Amino acid sequence: MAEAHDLKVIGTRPVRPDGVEKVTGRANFGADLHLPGMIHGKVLRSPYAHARIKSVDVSGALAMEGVLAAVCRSDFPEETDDLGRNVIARDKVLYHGHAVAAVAATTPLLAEQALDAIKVDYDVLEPVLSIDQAIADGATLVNEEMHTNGDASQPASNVAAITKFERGDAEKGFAEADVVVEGEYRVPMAHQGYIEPHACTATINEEGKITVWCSTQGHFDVRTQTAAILGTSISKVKVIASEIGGGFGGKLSVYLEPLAVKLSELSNRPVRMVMNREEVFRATGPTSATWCKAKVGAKKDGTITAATAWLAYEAGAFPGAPVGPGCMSVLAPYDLENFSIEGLDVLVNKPKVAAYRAPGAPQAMHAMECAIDDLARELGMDPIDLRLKNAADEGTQAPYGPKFPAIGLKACLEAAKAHPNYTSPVPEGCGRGVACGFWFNIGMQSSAEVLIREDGTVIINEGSPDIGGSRASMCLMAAETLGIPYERINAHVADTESTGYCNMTGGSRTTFATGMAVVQACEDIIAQCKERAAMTWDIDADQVDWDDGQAVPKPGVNADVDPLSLADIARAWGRTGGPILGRASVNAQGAGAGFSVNWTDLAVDRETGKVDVKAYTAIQDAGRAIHPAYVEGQMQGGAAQGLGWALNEEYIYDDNGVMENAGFLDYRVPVASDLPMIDTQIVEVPNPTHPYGVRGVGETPITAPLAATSNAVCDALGFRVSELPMSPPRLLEAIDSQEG
Amino acid sequence: MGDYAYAAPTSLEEALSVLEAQANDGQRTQILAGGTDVLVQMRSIDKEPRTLVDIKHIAETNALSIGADEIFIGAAIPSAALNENDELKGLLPGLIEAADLIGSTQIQGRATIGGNLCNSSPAGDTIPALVVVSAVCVIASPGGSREVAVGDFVTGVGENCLESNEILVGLKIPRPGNNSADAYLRFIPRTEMDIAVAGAAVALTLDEGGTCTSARVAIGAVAPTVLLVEAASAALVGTKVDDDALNAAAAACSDAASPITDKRGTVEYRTKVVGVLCKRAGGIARDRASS
Amino acid sequence: MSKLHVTTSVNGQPEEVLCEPHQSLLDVLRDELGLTGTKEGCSTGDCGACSVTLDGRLVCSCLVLAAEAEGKEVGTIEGVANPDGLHVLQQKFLEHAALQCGICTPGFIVAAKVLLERDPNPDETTIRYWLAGNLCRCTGYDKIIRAVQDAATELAHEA
Amino acid sequence: MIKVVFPDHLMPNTEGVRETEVDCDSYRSLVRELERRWPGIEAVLAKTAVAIDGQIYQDAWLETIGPSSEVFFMHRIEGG
Repeated sequence: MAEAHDLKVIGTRPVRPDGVEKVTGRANFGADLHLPGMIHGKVLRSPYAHARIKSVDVSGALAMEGVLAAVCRSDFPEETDDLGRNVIARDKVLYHGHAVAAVAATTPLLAEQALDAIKVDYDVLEPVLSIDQAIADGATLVNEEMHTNGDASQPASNVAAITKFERGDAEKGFAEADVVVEGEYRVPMAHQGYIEPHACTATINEEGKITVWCSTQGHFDVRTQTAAILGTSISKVKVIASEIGGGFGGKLSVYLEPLAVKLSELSNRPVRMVMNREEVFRATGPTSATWCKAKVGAKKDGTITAATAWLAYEAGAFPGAPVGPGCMSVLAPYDLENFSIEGLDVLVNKPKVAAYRAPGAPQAMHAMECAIDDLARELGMDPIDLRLKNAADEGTQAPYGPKFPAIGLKACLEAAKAHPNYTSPVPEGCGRGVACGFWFNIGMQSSAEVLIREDGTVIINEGSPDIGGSRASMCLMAAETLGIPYERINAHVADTESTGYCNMTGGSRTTFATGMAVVQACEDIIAQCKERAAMTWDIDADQVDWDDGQAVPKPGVNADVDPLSLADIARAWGRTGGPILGRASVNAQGAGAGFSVNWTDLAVDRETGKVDVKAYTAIQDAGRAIHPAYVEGQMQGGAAQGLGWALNEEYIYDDNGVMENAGFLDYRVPVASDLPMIDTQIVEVPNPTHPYGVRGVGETPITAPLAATSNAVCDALGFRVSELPMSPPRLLEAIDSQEG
Repeated sequence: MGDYAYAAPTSLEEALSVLEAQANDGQRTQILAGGTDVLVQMRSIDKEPRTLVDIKHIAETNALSIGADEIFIGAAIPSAALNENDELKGLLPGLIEAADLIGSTQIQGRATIGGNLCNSSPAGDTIPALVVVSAVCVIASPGGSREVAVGDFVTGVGENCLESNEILVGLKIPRPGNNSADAYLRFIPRTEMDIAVAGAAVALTLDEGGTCTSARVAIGAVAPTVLLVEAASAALVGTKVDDDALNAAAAACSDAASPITDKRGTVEYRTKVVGVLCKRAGGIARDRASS
Repeated sequence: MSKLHVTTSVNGQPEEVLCEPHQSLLDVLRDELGLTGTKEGCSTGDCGACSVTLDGRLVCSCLVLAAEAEGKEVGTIEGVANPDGLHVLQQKFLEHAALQCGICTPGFIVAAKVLLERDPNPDETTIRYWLAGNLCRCTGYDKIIRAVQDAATELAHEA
Repeated sequence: MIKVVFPDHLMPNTEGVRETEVDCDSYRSLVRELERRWPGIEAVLAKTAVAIDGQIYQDAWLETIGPSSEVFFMHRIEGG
């Protein structure tokens, strides 16, 4: 791996290649495509949280002038999976907002009015709206066929799965402890809150060839999912990823695309579908509401002797809450001999959860990092010292099994301890709270082609939608590898028929895995350039070096020639065999875990319960920051999302399972005036499996803020508020009940 | 069901005749000022087509005058324009604060005090602020013009005494004297963009010695309509508006409140916080009146 | 439903459009005039992605009827850069990495431009409150605020 | 012999065995041996991540396994 001091462009902060398009309004996002003859699709959504569908009749809508197509469950193959049942309800609607039918009409208003002409006959059922309700004896079943862990010998249950992790003997560990703390913690359902609603445009031609333009984190996944739900072959589906206006995990699954294709097929027109904000809240992926219990014990010197966690996660209407990763991350920062962790995946009549930035980890880590903080208080130890004493390090056996390779947790904790924002006293009237963050990060499959223009400039063709500046990272890694200026390289996110297969932009994998493919494709270019130079110079290819962007004879090789730059080689490539292109594909392993430490100083207005965040600091191991400004941006954005979730964001349901705050007015994401500047420090403990040491950085940032905020509120108030969000009414109630 | 239509009359007479003609045709009408409530509601809660009668091209609804005895604020003037008027801000800081609190900068560019009043939400920020400065609604009717005190204008949640053939032209407010001042505070969970969970407006007059000679206290978002809290006013009059007096006024506000629990707050929360807001707004009004 | 004929000016160019009475200025800009730089995030005035100027005043174009643009000057993101190049704000957003996904960026730049025209030297709090109606979910606002501050400094230098 | 550890959710496929030893030198030979012992487990393992000596693989099909390696099967991590 290249050492930091050898790097010329990695670690610099150039302007992103797609930047001008995005600051001028030229960039095309999901709803920006306009095709001739295009019509507009809208979805009819269930008014009930739980009901059996007796019949759906779209004929009334079709009879309206200007309505060109209408679809419902009978227009889709009966055989389907949970995703298919989520895209269009079959026998039952499972949440308020579940799609039941769709129409396409010449104007959006007409399409909306046509929805009123669709007749649906429902048999309304009692909804299951919380974990408490779902696991109670005699609970109504969301899915009558569901058995815990698939064990049909047991009665049907709303608990889809139970996961356990154990090591040593927790009870024995607690017995050895001098101090034991425990708590119960609740975190509400929260939405990714990307500013761009889901949008797509679909067409289908007479041969059945489908083209979909859409805003997605993974257009290859849209291809797979759309083909499966429509019962067609992926060879019939081409997906073009538009620019994407935020995803955070929420744009990994299809919602509209199969409906738009079907409407296009029936109307023989291009169909555009754009969700409104209310639909985004009601019918796309939030993350799980959770109910967690955490218990941790330690010796007087701070050595943790045992920990247990019980984690129950709402999955929404279909199994698949991120409770597995929750269980695996809850104790990840610690080196422990005795623990047991149990996780429940629980069905409720709410939207099917989707991934949200380190899915499952923020809720679990909120519980344990609050408990660890209480432990530090009980022991009279600095919360960072307590964490350092028990911190996982290279060689520590992670709670989920394997031994950690080189990780940066201790480096982050030590950096925090020395940071002026931590060594400075807590401001008058404020509380300070610390927490650790963690995420696994993933690798997966990526492809890249590197194309050379005849002037030696470079185009990177890859398949990872750019949500946060990844094109810039690709260009930086290519510039570093090829030894040419960043400005001579551009990166292009190609459609599913113009580049090799690529997994989604998610799991903090793009800079790591697609970056790895880009680096290897550049190495392919270099190998070819060396051959071309060797041909030109009549020497062997192994006698050629690639140095600082040009081919040179190796030291000691007797050749009186001028170096050949990429441009020189490109200009003459007709004589040496034709154009040059490089390619690589990877199934990248060893993404390298990412750890962080966050802390915040905040004040609580004891008369109103309102929290004023005065300062926030995030320290994170990035392995190596390719473009530090975008790494900082990930850390700052994750902190802001976490603060929003900790303080105000939540899904509020009425007794019928209808979300009451389905808009940005009452689903309160932080606004600019709510936040201070968010200070960041990047720690670099290089990941040995990546050519430049990259670890994923996108998800770890949201795993610490919930607990850091709760711990700061606890410090400010002198007692723990263990349920999020710590909204003003909840905090004031807690303050009043403490003051009695 | 009728169709959507749009009319932009340039005089009050024309506007009134549009309202009448549409009514005669059986077409629903709705007056459009800033549109920040109307357009949102038209796309979500109540989608029935209607004729939108834009009153922003009428001289009277855009009029702003600051006289020796009286201030007039046209119903179609956006909050941002009011906030840019330093003289008005100096005379009615509480009212302008209330107008300035409604929504973002972008909303400020459109939203009007008249619209906030006609929307008649229990949480409308300008309503308590208008009540404490004794504002009067000037209403154009087919038969001429009539005046209604703001406190009597709003009759229920989203309801007011404006007939479908009438237009709110503007608000008349007695010019505050030198030793008088107003203040408005509301509580929201964030720093911006939210609807008031509770609000309190206080207007005071002090004598030379700093003793309160008159006071009006009104609270919002804690009852179906804004409440003028006489007991809170009484707690302030005759005092130096010190902590004891303010605490008494706060308690009176909490006593007067009869809020509901909803997605924005609980009964207990609103009841307590409206008192806190009264106390804080009272302190601000006192400091303003004595400076 | 009869369409309305609206004569307006967009970024200094006279425009005539036929629109429905209920249609928003946002819809007409995007669908009739092809100016898709103005984004739709909520349609309720809560996100600011559709920020434009109307006779110089900052508004959400989702809360303006197209019919209301009659005789007015509309300013959109497409009119911010000039023939010589990017506006200082656009340049500073790029230099500071003040955008990640970029969907909110046009709205922020339009809003910040109006601020700097009115107040060439705003402090951090003023900037944060002025931009409170523009939601960004990616950046945590830090780099956006810094970009606006830096643009203000540079504009003051130029002046 | 290498040590192989199964997570709780795979134990229904291993007749309740949490930990076992296998003589193998590659991931492929490991999976073949496990399938011989517990028919049907190969299909489940195809959807499972694995850590070999601490390195997590979503797909380890091509990996070699050293004589004293530790192999942990685990939930596949996705991401947002």
